[in-house]
Amino acid sequence: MTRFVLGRIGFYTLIAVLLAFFTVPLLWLVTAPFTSDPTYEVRVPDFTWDNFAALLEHPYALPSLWNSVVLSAGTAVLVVIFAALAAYALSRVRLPGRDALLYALLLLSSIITGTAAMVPLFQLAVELNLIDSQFGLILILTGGLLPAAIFMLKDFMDSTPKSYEESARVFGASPLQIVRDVVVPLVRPGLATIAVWAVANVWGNFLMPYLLLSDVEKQPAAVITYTLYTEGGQANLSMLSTFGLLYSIPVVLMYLFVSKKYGFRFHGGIKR
Amino acid sequence: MALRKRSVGVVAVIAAAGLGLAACGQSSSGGGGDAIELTIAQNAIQGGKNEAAAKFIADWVIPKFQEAQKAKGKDVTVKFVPSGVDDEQYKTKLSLDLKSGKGADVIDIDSIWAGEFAEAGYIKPLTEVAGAEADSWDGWSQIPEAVQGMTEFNGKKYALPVGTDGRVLYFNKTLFAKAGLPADWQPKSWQEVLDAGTKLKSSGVPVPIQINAGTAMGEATSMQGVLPLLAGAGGEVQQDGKWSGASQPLKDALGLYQKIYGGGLGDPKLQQEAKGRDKSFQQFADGKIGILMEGDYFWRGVVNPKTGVAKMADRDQVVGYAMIPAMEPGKGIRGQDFVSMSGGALRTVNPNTKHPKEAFELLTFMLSPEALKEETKDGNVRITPRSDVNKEILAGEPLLTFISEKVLPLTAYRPPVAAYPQVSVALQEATAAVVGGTAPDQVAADYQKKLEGIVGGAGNIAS
Amino acid sequence: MAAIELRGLTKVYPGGVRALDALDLVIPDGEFFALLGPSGCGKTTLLRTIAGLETATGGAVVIGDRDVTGVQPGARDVAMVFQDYALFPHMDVTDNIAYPLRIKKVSKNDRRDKAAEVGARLGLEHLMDRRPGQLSGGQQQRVALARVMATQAQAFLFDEPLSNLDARLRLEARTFLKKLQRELGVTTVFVTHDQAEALAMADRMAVMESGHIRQIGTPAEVFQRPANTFVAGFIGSTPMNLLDGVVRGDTLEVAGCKVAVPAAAEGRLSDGGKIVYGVRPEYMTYSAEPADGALGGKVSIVENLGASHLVTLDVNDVNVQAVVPEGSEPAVGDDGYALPRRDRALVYLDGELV
Amino acid sequence: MAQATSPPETRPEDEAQAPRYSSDAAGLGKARAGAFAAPALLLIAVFLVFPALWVLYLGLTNYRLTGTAAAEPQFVGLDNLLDAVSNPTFWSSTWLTVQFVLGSAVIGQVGLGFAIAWLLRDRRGPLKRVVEGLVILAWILPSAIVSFLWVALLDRDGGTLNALLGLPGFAWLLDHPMLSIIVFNTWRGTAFSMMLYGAALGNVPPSHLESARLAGASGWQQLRDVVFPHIRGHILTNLLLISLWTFNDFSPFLLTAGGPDGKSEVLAVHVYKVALQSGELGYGAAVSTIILLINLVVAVFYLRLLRSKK
Repeated sequence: MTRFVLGRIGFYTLIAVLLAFFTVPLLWLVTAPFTSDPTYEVRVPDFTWDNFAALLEHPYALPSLWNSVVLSAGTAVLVVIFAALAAYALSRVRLPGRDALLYALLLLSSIITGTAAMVPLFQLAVELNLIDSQFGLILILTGGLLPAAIFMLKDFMDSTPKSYEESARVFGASPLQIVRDVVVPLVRPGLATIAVWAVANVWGNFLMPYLLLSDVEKQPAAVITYTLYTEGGQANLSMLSTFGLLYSIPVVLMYLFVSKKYGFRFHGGIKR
Repeated sequence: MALRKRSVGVVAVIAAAGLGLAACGQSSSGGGGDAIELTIAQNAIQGGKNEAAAKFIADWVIPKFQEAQKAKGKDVTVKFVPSGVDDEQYKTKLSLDLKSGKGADVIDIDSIWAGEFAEAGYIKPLTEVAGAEADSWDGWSQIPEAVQGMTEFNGKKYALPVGTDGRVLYFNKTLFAKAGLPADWQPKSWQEVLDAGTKLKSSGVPVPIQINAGTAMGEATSMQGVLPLLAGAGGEVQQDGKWSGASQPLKDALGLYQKIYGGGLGDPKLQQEAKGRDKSFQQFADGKIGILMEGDYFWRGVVNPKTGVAKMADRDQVVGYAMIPAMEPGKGIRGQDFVSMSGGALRTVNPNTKHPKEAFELLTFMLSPEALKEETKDGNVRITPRSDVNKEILAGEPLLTFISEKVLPLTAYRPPVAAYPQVSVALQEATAAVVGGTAPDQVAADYQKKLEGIVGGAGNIAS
Repeated sequence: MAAIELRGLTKVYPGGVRALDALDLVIPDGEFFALLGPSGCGKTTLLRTIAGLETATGGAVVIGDRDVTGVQPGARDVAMVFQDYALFPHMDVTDNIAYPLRIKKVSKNDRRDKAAEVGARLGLEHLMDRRPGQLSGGQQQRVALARVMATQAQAFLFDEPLSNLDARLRLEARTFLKKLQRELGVTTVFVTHDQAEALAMADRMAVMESGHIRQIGTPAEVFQRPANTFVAGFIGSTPMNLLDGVVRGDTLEVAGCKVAVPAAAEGRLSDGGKIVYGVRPEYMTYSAEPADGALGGKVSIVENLGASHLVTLDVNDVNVQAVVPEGSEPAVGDDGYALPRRDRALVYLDGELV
Repeated sequence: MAQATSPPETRPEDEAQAPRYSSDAAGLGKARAGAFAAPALLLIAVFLVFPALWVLYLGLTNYRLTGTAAAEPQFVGLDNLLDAVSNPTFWSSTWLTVQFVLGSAVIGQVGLGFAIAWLLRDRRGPLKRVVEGLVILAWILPSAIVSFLWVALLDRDGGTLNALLGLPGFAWLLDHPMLSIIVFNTWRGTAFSMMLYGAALGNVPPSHLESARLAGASGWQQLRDVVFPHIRGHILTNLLLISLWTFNDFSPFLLTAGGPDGKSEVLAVHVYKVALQSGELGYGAAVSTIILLINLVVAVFYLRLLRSKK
């Protein structure tokens, strides 16, 4: 009995520490936007809406959020569809050198997300006439994210029992039907995870959108965030914190939606 | 989705090739009657960085220029391409654009980039791009020699100057009064600065002197720190094509750092913080810093009672300023008693433009007295490159007048070459080492070693 | 409904594992046929090859009058219940049952009607909205059955359909499944490793070992006259006594005792030949008194089987088992004699039944 | 006998993985599998492999963003690599990166992520949602914003942490820069591991855990004997990806700018400084190549480690 009580106490202490660890850094984000002249100090706000009013007048802030949505949703959709098909094929059909290929692509993908790749990517975009095109940027971002997405999804695919597909196959379902009716629903939590992961990656990406999109009306919020500085490079904290809050809300909503609708887990229940 | 709207693209590459041949620019590309579209790029954006500049272009330059061109029978539309990022990122983007034969027709660059851009072929001498008009522009006569020098590389003008600035020592008169120092303080040597610091310290000022050091502040350490001190000790980073290594002036400059930060007159930690410069502003505004070396931007943009990031309602009463003294009178560069450093922005015509003449016209239009006056009204006063305009607009601005009249004549500029950014980082590292406690001689020797690696061997370094 | 015929069916996996070795088998229309064997014997491979999930390396699969060897699984008109049932966890019971019809593009209403009809027949009416995760093992099994029934396929293939049920449920399901198959009359092949299951349910069965069929027959035939020592050892809830022996004229010498030559082997043995003498413990008559032709020894173990006992005798260091009805069981250490029933005793020469 | 001849794609070469089951459960066949993978592979080839190889090539030149070397870059072979390995800054960066990856990825994110997933494995309801939601929030917030949050947290004067701990003036970012960015990155990235392990733990059959518990296994023994064997593959994937990402993570720059005096200049920050701030793209690409090689070694190490126990 004491062991049980101690266990409970230990559990809730741990949870409390975790909650504190993950909450305290966020305090600034929820107080600064409502403070008149925010500094780095977390203070009880004076609950002003002036910062939001100022942001509403910003010519690019709100449109840039929409651009962020377009870029990240577009990338997430492409990543999920292409990665799911590829991961399924690679999971089910053994091609020679498959694993080595995946590892090699994964390693290369780390190079492409680094700073050093900006020149090749820029010039590639120029050659393919994809400069200043959101679609082009989506393709480039998708290419960088696909290997890791395939890698993760293949894991999900590998761990789904094959009898589901065989069953559907005996009933006469075509491979595409099997993917649609059986595989996709089974790995839906995996797909949701990948989608959120892709969105989070694109949502915060600054360098590539900045370099590849010249037209400010196409630039995402990450780029606009960087503009909220003064001539001398000083952060405009009232704008930054306020925009930061608005900038964060869509991803939080997306997470809540996805986790409610699909959950981030496998379906349990069937014992194997 | 959206494809490119501008036509400045692949076509421009071909146009650029044609331009290279038409050396003196007599080609009549973009003849009258056709619709001409010009784009102009700056690291400025409405609602963000350099907002005033962005607004000025959108609200005044574009309509007025289009109007003026229409009066000449030309159908010109101008589009502004805003940015609002770190200078390095802006530079990267410009470089990539220019390398690929793209980019806006009129672009703003930092004067320090002129050399490396020219070496890379990203920009070309104005006469090559825009023709002989570039030399015969009547504005040149109003621009001081030194300011014109910013636009030159290997003896050729690559751009028009957009503006310039200067560095001074700011001080808090309230703190000075408490420490028994005069309100019209003007030190004549480094020792006087140190003495003032000591007095401030004994009167309880937490940070008597703030002279930027370390890598965290980046170029601010060079411009508002080691370079003015170097100049005050009679040295320059590069002279006559040779880089200065572990020279005596460098050792002297580093020695001053040692005296300030080793002697408890400065806050060594602040120099290391990623946002240390922001903090130094805040602390000055809060009355915690006695003496601060900064540019005129500090006055205009930081402690500005209306629009500053660290507003001081009583700026005009409390903040004093003085010229930066040489180590000792007459020991500064060119034998000066006082020194400063200046930078500035340039505006040039993209060699890839289809309409170089119109682009150059836009350039000169924006530097016309009317435009400059318009741009600098309503509290946006800055030092323009034109003496005629400065006389008029700086009248009500004591600090800017001070800089324009007293500081600019004795200021110095950074060498506009590709290796400079790395040399600058090496200098910043040197100051960091001194602040961290290493002896200046040792640091200077290390700097020389690093310098050799950057500039390609000891042969490029003056002993 | 259709018969299933396998002709020289061979399956070789890469790496040379010969899972099926030239199998010939005919399963008549409407028969309930069991594939029995230890794990790894190839029975599941055989079932999956019939289904088309495995591609035959050689030979042919004929269902009805159609050679389906190269036909896709979905086009073979067979339905399969998997060992784990393979119920789609994201669909409710109705959708699971109706899934095969959805593939056949049956309209939504017809699908639901059919699912409801089949579900009702299997007592699933009140579970139609549930997901598989919310069902018990027995319920899941019935949903899986309902799903194959909804297909109205020519043949049903069951892969260990009862192995995921607990022991009690398994017996009920056995009876239920057999009854259902009778009613539907669909040719059904089912795989099991449990010989009791095969004996209880199948009309006919095949016993397999390492890719070969070792015996085909009715459960009675297989139980009473196993064609070889492998089958003899595999079939039966208590293992058959398989005793080394030597032919001595018209008698056999087994475990140091003389026993009579079984009726079926009479006149077919040569003197002095080594044989294996087989007799099920159930076909032994036990007595405490010596008897002619009986195997005598000391009782070493007595096991309770419920209505009877399994007595193990130590006959000259050879274990011989006999089933003794309740009430007459001996005590350990007693002398005992087990007399084989001559009409049920078997002789194996080189492993094959004589 | 209408269909005596078989369509060609129905006889794929034997693709069986295990001798017992063919892994191609849906009857995809190689041709169709190729078609499924083609769009992804095409995008990867054009937008990843090609530019990545280009980066590797740049690493062999003296290419710069500006200056004469931008106009006419020259092939310098392995000079950049040799420069890097003879540069003490590079080695200190490498060492810092190793600390960063071990501390924030392997111990921090993987450890904390697993711990949270394990603590919450049987929980439902608001507590779980709140904890998971907060952890994931830290992950999906854009780094440009997050850096401000952490500066506000760790600031020397007005920082929340110092206010909470009663340590005014304690300079976390200056005196403990590596600890700061390690904790920061743990905070930032734990969500991914937590989600992955949450999903993986859902796959551990409860019966196995129950039998271990019945056998009297302690919590740790349950983990070691039942859970880890089941989720070994997930651990491998997770370690691999997390390490790879952390190696290339540039966000510490936003917190410390690599300082003070390079004491938190991990390799990704080093590359950023070299490539973007100094414009030395050739050298930056060469360092990227070295990072790639280190990652390769790390990946092989993980594979060995987790395969050998199978």
